[in-house]
Amino acid sequence: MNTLTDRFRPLTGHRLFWPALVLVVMLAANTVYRPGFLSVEVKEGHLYGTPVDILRLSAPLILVALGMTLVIATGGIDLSVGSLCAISGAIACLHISEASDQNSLSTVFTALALAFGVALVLGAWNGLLVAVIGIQPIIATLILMVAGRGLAQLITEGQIITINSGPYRAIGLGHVLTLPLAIIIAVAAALLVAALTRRTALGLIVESVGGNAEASRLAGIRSGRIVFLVYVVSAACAAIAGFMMTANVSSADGNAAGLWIELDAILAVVIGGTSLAGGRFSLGGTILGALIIQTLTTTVYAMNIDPQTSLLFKAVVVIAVCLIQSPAFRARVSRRRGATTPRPTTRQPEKEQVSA
Amino acid sequence: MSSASSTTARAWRPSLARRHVPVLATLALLLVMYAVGVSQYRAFSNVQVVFNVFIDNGFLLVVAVGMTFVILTGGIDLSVGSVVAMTAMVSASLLQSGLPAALVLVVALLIGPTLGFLMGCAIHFFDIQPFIATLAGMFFARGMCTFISDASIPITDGFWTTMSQERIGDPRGNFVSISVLIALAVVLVAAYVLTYTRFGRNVYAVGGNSQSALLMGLPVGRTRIAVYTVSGLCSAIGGILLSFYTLSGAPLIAVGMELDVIAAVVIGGTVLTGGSGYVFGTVLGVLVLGVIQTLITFDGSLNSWWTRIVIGGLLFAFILLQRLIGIRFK
Amino acid sequence: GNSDTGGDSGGDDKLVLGFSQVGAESGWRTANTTSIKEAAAAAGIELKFDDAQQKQENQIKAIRNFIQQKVDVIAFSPVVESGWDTVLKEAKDAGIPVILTDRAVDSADKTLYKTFLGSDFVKEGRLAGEWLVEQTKGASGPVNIVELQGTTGSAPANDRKEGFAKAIAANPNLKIVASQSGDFKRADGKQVMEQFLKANPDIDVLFAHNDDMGLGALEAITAAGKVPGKDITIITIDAVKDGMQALADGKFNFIAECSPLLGPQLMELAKKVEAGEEVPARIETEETTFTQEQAKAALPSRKY
Amino acid sequence: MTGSRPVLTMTGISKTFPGVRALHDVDFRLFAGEVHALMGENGAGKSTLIKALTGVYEIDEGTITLDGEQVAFSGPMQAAAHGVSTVYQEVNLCPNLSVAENVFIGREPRRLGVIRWGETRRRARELLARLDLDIDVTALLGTYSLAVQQMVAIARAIDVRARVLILDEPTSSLDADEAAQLFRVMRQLRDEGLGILFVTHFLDQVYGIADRITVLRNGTLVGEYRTEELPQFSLVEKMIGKELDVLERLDEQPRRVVSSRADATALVDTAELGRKGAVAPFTLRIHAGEVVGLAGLLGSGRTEVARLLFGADRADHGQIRVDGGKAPLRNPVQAIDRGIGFCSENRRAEGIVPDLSVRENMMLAMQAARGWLRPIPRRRQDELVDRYVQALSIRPANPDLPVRNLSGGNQQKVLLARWLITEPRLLILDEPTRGIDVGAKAEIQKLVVELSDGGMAVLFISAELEEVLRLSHRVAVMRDRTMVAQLTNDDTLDADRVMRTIASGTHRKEVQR
Ligand SMILES: Nc1ncnc2c1ncn2[C@@H]1O[C@H](COP(=O)(O)OP(=O)(O)OP(=O)(O)O)[C@@H](O)[C@H]1O
Ligand SMILES: Nc1ncnc2c1ncn2[C@@H]1O[C@H](COP(=O)(O)OP(=O)(O)OP(=O)(O)O)[C@@H](O)[C@H]1O
Ligand SMILES: [Mg+2]
Ligand SMILES: [Mg+2]
Repeated sequence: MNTLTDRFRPLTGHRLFWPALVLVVMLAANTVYRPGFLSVEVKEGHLYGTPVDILRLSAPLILVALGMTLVIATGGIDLSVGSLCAISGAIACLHISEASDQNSLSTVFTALALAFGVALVLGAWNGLLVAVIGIQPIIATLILMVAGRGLAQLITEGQIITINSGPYRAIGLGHVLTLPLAIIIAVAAALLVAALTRRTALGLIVESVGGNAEASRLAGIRSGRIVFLVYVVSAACAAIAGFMMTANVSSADGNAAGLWIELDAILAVVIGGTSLAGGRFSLGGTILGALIIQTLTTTVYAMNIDPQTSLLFKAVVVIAVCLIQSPAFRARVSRRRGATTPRPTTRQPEKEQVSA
Repeated sequence: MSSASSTTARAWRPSLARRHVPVLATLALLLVMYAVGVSQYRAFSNVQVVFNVFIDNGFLLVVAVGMTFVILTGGIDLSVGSVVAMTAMVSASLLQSGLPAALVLVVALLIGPTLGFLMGCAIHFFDIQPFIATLAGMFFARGMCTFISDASIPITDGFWTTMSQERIGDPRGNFVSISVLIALAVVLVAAYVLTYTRFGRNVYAVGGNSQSALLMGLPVGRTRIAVYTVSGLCSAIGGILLSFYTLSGAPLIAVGMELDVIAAVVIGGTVLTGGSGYVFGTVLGVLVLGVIQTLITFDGSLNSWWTRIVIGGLLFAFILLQRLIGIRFK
Repeated sequence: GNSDTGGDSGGDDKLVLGFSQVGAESGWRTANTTSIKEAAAAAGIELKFDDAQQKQENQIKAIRNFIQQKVDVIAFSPVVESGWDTVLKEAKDAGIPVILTDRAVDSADKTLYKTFLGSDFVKEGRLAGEWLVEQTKGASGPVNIVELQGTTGSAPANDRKEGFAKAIAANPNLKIVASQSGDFKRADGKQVMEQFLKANPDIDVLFAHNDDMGLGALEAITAAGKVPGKDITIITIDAVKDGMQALADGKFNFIAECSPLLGPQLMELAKKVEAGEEVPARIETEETTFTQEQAKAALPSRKY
Repeated sequence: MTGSRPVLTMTGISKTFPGVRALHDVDFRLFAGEVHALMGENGAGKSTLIKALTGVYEIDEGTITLDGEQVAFSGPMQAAAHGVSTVYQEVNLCPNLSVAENVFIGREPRRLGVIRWGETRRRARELLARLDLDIDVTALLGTYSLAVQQMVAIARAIDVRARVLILDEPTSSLDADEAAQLFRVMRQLRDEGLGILFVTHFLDQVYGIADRITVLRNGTLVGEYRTEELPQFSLVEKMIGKELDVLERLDEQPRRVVSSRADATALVDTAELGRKGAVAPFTLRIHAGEVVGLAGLLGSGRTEVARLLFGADRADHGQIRVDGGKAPLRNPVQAIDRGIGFCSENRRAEGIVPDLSVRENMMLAMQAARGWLRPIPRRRQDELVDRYVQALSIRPANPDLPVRNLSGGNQQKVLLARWLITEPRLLILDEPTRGIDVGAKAEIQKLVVELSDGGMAVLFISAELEEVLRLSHRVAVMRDRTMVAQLTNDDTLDADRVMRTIASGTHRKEVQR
């Protein structure tokens, strides 16, 4: 192979190198288009600027994608996360809207606990269908994806519930130490999931179940429980994401909240280098993937790309991101550029002695 | 060794039945569901109701057949809904600009397979996961739709109108549309291809274990690319049928159709990991979705959210029963 | 056979109306549904309601099933304009009259449906634009407008955009500096507005194709440290409750109404059509516009 | 055959995987009408050489000529088209297709492009009959045992009109009769002028059939020899690159210790344990420190017995006692809790987790037993992993490689290590020495002896009767999914007697009661 690529192997060989590069390129392109793109200023005691927007807006996606990563690592998929976002947001907003004092902290906490609890139950439902009854994950979660939207609308009665609650709003828009609270929550969740999987043996067990379920069973892993657990975790992540989304606009829209976020989340996971076939997963990759997707969305708005072409643009970027990450593609490109003789037929003059 | 012959007879029956259990379970449950409809709702027993299920789901059926090929290899094709829409849009806009119907048909039928072919190549040569490659395809095709026009384009062409409004029926007034016949033809061809051609068998082999298939000297790459092309072709045919059905091209039509299609294929007993399933099962899967929808319309008392909840509930009941029956027979 | 099943179904001589709704994609739509359901109950009409979940295919299926059930009148709000001829022909052959609500279809054959009942989206856009022209009559410098469009390609988005653009052409100072789709949703409206604000330092006017996007944009404007209704004039369409509240609070400046309450009108029409009476080919819902003062007055009596 | 030009020559073949040099400047030639054995330890590069030949791997350097013509196959399909027919190590067939299809897929008899199913089945039956296998060819391949699958793979390979036939460890899951049948067919093919490349770890098979031997060691060529000129002893020395003392010591001391613990409480005690369609109810006691061998023909139900004892399948008859107490083993977790370990014969489907590293694969069972909340400290992991990498000489000795990159034999060792780490009281080994080279096989046998001396009970399943006899205190004999006898391994017991027990069904009942 060629020496240049060899020299950079340690860097380019890192699994997160290519997604990170893509992100950097996208940000650079934006900056070229609008020099102020990356500028961040302090406004009214907190950071203000497009990069902050990207981080804040990607927080819900990061959360959903974190849960999705675990689900995908077990070889499953969770289509119901969008509906779960809508349900949890709707329950929380409904509870707050009915309270006499929307700004009271206890009201908000009850609302969150209530919604979170319901989300856990629904996650357990998904887990039950997949792990106990043995329904294929895509179908098992499709049920809740369809019915869950209905539930969310049932809760809001098809209306948009608008609330006026300072504490709740803070989940989406609040700031702590100049940083948006949403980012802090997402980072905390990421650290928690990372600790849960990498500081314990959970990660290994999840990867093992996803890599070879039968072998794991015979090694004494209760794969059923693990599979069940990841759907609950995914639902929990989706619930928090739902709070953020609804808090961001201070209203719950059963129909629109979290619509198609499952596709974005899956996309983020895969861009981050986790295979849909299950097995090895990378949380860092997932976060990068989510950032790439949000940057993409923001780019469309920031460059004022015609809505008619924005999907075409998205298609091009997605395929480019994946191609650049594909070792097969890079091998092909570098081969074309490099040696013209694909198979050198000359023998090495000196044989190396190999110790037995 | 000779002692093994005693196992010969034993292996035969159960394995044959077991292979067909999912499909048979689906069939039985479908009939039960239909019976419930007949007993609950006035006019449900009309033959035309059954015909309508076919008329209304002909395009879905064709697309699901294509998806069956893809899922049998263990892949997935998310682009189908958008390709259907794109085909309809392209047809509508070409017809609007005055091209002859025959030419439009050819062009429209070429686009889908071409996109499918490209996605297949990306998947095979560059190891891009099917989910992602076809998701990009989905974005692309949907983007093309709105690019062509952001409003729906009516079709007034004589050929299209005939195909749309021609009724083939019995003297008592029951009828099906030409699209239904086309869809059934596609089903038969697909079933035939899967059972009686090398390509069809390779599809199963690749789905069973693509690594093994490669070592067995099967054209894995070609097969893989071909199934996405087939799926693209089916989506294109589905798109044409949809344009017959609605006599227009609309940029946002068939949004989310890929999920319906995947659901139909899986309900029909095809396993998502690939290697096992039948086109006939897919037909049943499509009918299940069609009957669920018909039941809900006939009921006519559900509001929007209850509609969704009930669809989800029926889907659940159906899959649960199917699963339980499957377990019992194993 | 089907010929003998349906005919005697009218044992009770209640009028049966099959109604296919677009979906429940917004508060507006839900109010529309509620209005229709309540009006049907009040008028003693048996309603067969079907929700198409924003899919044209589903609506066509529903209409087919209505025909099978031999309802007396079919009404529907088409998801898109084109593509209804085949199924409408089947309805016509079965002798069932059809009423369109809220959105129109583009069939060349006008005999396929009896009448259209709904709003004029172009007019709504125009009213919004005319108000703005009126307000900015004295302005000497350029007035920068950003526009939050509805769902790309949908009839309301296209028509409102068109009506507004035509109206503001009257004043060359008025200029649309950016226009993006916010998909009729709050979250999207907010996200798009955030970028508008960063890309265009001096925005004078926001025109949003519905209240929800306007409400989302409000948040973005506040977060950017500007005062909505003062620094940026906000014009929207619909007049749902939350929008009216914002208007009354002085955060919005003007709303052109688009009323969802066409249930009673629809029931009346259905009865007339069933009785074979002549009805006008197009009936518009009664609508108005609101300024901040009018909103304060109207708010207590708003139904949705 | 010597005078003729080789049908296949490979010169200067090198192949490097990330971190491993699998082949370095290897030459190989194959003549028409010979059986050529390719020998070497696990990981020596045999499979890699074969895959390099058929184009599965792209080689870094070297040339391949077939019939004097330089070739570079793009993959097995092209290789097969050029008359190179291959059975790869580990069964590489499609379990979801019927047996007949697996034999013929890709070259089904057709008329006008339409597959003739009747003809396909008929010819598949014929072909399998040639290998003395009479099974239902319409049943799914996956419903048959590994051995049958292996035979099907061979049937598939010998049908082709090939010039070169490559068999990578085809006999590893076959019993003696099966192997003999295969050799008959191989000889016949050789006499028809085929060049056959044959990989195996069974030395007597090599001497039984091979005309010529090429030895690889650590990815390099040691040399090419005529079989009759290379004594078995020096072959082994060439393979492992050192004197073979371990092997001999074992051979000299056949363990035939009479178990005298029949009165003590058995560690595991089954009473009429059985499962419909799998194994007829059987009664078996295993004591601590005892090695019980399971003998029987292929498909006789040995694996099923093992799975029942481990709770991998649920028994529907009888009961099981551990330490004298009733212990329903409904799943592997319960078995592991009671100190039972099970090393499956099907390492690819039921053993390794290919994406995970050697270390992770080794730690899996122990970690599962501890629960996910108590991760094993890295230090302890290193300690254990290092110990077993050494003890089992796992190569490459890098525990962070994905296990999928290891050679077949080394994967097997990793699995063995997985269970040894958990220090079970009863270890069930289903074909633990399959596909393992002589040196390692001896190590494993030695290990079994040591373990049982240390008080561990072992249930030892192997297709090699000699091995079973050498290690076991007692031998349970299976036939037709029934345990027909339990023989104490005293001086009177030899392979012949076991075979006779298998063959005669007469005193089955007496023995059992
Ligand atoms: N795909 C791969 N990626 C990385 N390393 C590999 C790969 N395949 C094989 N190797 C390495 O190449 C070396 C040779 O392996 P190979 O499979 O050829 O051994 P073998 O002689 O067939 O052994 P066995 O008798 O155990 O089957 C081993 O060290 C193995 O770890
Ligand atoms: N010769 C044969 N003919 C038909 N079926 C066979 C034959 N050999 C094995 N089988 C199938 O193999 C399965 C049982 O194999 P099992 O794994 O129990 O055997 P085993 O004694 O462990 O043999 P081994 O491990 O050596 O393959 C049965 O399902 C049986 O149908
Ligand atoms: Mg090997
Ligand atoms: Mg076995």
